[in-house]
Amino acid sequence: MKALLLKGAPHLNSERTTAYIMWHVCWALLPAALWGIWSFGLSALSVLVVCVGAACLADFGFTSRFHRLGSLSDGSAVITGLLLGMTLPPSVPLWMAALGSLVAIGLGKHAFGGLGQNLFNPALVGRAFLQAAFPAAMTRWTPPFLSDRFQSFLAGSWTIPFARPQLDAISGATPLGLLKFDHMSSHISDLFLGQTAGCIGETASVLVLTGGAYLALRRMLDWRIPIAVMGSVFVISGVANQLNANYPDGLFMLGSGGLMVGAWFMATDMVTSPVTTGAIWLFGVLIGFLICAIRFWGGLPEGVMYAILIANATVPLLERFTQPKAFGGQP
Amino acid sequence: MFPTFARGVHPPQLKTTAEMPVRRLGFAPELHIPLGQHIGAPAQCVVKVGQRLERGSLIAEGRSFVSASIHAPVTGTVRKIGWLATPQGQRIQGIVLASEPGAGQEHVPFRAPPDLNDPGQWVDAVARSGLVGLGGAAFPTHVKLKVPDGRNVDTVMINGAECEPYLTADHRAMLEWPDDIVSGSLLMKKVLGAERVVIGVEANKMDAVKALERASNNCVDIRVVQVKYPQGAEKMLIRALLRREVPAGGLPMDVGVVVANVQTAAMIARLVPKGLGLVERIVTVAGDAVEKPGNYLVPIGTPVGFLLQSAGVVPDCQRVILGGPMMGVSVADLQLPITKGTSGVLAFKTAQDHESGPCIRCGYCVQACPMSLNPAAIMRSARGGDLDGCVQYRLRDCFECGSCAFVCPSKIPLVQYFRQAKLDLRKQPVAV
Amino acid sequence: MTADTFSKGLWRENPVFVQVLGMCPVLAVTNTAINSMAMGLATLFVLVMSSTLVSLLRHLIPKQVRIASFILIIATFVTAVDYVIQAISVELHKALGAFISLIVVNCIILGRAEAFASKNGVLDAMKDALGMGLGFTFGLLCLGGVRELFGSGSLFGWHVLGPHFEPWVLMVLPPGGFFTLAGWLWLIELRKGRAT
Amino acid sequence: MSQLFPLFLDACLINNFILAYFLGICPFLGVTREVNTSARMGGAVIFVMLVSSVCAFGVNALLTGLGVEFLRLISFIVVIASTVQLVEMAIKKLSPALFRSLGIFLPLITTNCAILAVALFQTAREYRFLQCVTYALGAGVGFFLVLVLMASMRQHLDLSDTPKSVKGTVLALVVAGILSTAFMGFAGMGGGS
Repeated sequence: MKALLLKGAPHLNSERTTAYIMWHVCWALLPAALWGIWSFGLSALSVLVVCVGAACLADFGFTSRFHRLGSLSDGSAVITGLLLGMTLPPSVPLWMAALGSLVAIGLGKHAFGGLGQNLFNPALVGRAFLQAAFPAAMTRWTPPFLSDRFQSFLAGSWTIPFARPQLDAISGATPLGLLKFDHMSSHISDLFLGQTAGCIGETASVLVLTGGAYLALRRMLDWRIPIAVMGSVFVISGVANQLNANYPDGLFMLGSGGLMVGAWFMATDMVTSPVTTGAIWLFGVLIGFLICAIRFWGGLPEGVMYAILIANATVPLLERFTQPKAFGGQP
Repeated sequence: MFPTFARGVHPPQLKTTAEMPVRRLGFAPELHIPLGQHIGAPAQCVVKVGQRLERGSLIAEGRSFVSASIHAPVTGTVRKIGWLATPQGQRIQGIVLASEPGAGQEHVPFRAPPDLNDPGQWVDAVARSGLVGLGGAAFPTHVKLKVPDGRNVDTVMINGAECEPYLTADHRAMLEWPDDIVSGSLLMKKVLGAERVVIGVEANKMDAVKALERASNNCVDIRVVQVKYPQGAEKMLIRALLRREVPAGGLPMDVGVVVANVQTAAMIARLVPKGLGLVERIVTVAGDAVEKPGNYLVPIGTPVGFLLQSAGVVPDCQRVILGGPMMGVSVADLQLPITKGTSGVLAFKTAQDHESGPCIRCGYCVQACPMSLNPAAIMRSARGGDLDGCVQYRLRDCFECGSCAFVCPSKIPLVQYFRQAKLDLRKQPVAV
Repeated sequence: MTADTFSKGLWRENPVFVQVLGMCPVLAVTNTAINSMAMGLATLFVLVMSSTLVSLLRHLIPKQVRIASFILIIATFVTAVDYVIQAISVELHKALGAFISLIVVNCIILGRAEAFASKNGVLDAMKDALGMGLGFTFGLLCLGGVRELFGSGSLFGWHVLGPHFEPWVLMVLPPGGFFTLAGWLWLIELRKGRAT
Repeated sequence: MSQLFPLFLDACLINNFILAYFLGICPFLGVTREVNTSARMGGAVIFVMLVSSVCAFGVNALLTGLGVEFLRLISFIVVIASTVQLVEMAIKKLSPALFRSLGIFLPLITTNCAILAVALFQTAREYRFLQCVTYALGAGVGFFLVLVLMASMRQHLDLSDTPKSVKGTVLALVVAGILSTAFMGFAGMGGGS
């Protein structure tokens, strides 16, 4: 008999690995991403490719530079890149997309020590950086289903790195922007079925919801977070709408902007969301409240990104006060 | 839906030996009998080197309250009294017994049968029989049978959950000794003055439930619980069946319950009234490196290597585990003996070993922990050397069931972190 | 000793990069190189003057009220600087805003007064203050330069990166201050890591 | 009332003293190692801000009346230092328990630029009395909020396996930068700025 190997208990492990979860999140994001490519064309495709590519390159670089655990094969860098790309406007210059990925991975993930250590959702850190650095380029929207979307790129896409992007001939506005600045509402069905302008991956709320629901059923994201976010948004906006018809109703709020992507894929990011029951609900409700507050009373049309980032910051605090109740009570 | 506790995990059951009746093997040429096989003080040796012993005669006596006596598992001669190895890597006093060629299975009483109507004498007889919890914890049984003044025990709970994968020893005991289990539990009920006996069996052993029901004559309450790990942990079984929670750091007696394993209950009925000592137990031998897996009635002290050879072990076996796969210890030394607490011996060809990655805070462990702890937070504190943090997150409530490490997608050896932190805590001077 | 008294503030004990003191102005007004320069020089002036005066009066000030007296001395010079800057350029005064007044509570100045000037001779105190002040100005310029370069594509108002450069607005906003300082400190840590 | 709430929001969230004005960065980097300590420190700051804001309002009115505005800075410093002293003595006398939890922070607060800044800003913007109090309260609450958030995050990060070159001040600044970016989402809230 060969020498026997020793290992601590338990000697059985569940089949599910980190990489398995991460890749499933990627697959679940694909339908919405593909819809984005379908509706916005070549530019959207290239933004997604550049984001994922740059995120992987950056992750590889930082991982080897700092001798960190984790690797490209765990899929976390792909998720970051994909999520970032899906939350960018289709006409964003590709160099900005690459820079966003670099910031997301570098500042959002590896500054904290790599996979599992970061406090803020890396993709949102990258996006917040871009939004604050290049507000003009980040709020230039393209209408969906342009006839030549698969023949030519949008004007902004191939801007020389660090140069000011050219303007596109045709520009659109997001449903939230229309509501905020022009007081125009949009059809609920258009919102859910991806018929509006917006970020690449956020327009088709139904597809996002499908992917998220699949993950929730397979327990690869915590269903309580999206339910808490959507529930609180629905209730708050419902009440506000009843009191003052200028405020949008619950369905509009749920279908518009990045709410679905945020609620199902950003807020539920395992690393940056709480693990204790009480904190999970508080976290979700806080995000919902902040989204409503920023959309209703802030100067910006959209607030999902800020809401989630701020809620990320509260996670350690929330968890401190919501440790699970002891079995059998305290001695 | 059958009752259960909150959280927990569902490892694969892998109960391949459930259909295999209990068999005996031959005696090993040499048996290694540690004097401390139970929780509490080691027993005191009462034999000398060279002395001839009959199977069943007393070889070591438990003299303090929390201790248990030990009896010769085979007819033979004492070859050595000295240090033996333990799976934990420590050394402990023990007796090496050379078995007599052609020794028989007959089992001699070491004392006169006790008077079953005298509770004091009866409990004493349990202690002298060397009975300990056969589920794995090996807590001396008689200690549980002495209710301190002012305490009231209303329920005797017999634990037939056997939630560990692979293990079927308790299952076979329920199928083959149902009458003993019932009468043993009724004896316990009588001495404790309890109101009822509840036997909890996991739903994957319905044949055992039927067997027990046939034997019970409606004197005991047989209940089915959900198949879930760690349903066999006594706190979890009490929660499932009685909806009572044993307080942190407390014992089942604190909520009026005494829990015993099915094999323990059976052994009470088989041994104590006849004045016999505990010399053997059912051990499940299984795993993909075993050619003849099964359930064996193994004399205490039989070396693991002998047991595996008798059951046919393949040459490329890479890992041997004493106990179940969730809480058992892997061993490298096959001279280690089967003790009263060994419920299984598992041998595997592959040493399935995952590289552990960083914690991604998925929270699976929080949703798995039956004690409703936050294993990820304890692990962070333990790894960062923050022992105060460990205590705040109630590390001491952890009973190392391994549910957290089982579900961890990053394959972090959480239980090892907890063990180490508990050791460090013990080394720390007690705060005044 | 004398050379060291002067030069230690420039690099080895640089108030910005090594001691990480007086951070409010470091982050708040360094959105352009000009502002950084002005703030640095103003601080330098107050630092040198107050250190000199503190050192001169060090035997006269009773120990119990020394902190209060130091603050009074500093506040006097700060008020003077405030009016001087207002006289030179209203625009600059507007850009720096209340942060000129806030030099009073800059930990560096009180720190040098307490830790050095009150225990040393006038010449040494001046050298120390000059070193620290120049080190501080250098630190501010490092931040302000980077922030203005990226945030506006210019340095001291000159468009060095050409007309097509897309400015990174973030860099002249508050987060840019945090990130730039973090970046500089990180570079210094990395250098240290290589040295040791 | 309708003007006071936006003012509160402005001081508390939109132009948070730490994240937008970088005021009180020293305690922000120094004290934020432990949640309980920073909560106490934040509480003390709220209290002192309110008291010194009221005092500064009075002093400013007096100085303007006398026509000696150039003494403003010096008087503010003196007022704040002495207020802190008085508050310290008063708390010591009235509530020893409160003193034990706040006491050590009070002297520290004297050199906290956020306190002086409240006095300077309210004077520069010519706030009326109620506005002053609201502004001071908002600034204090915002300070408290960010201090506690930061402390909880840093306590969490202390146990993380962060690269050595980043651990400590650098990481704290990165976190502050991200938080500051996130707080930009509040811009324009309440109809202000």
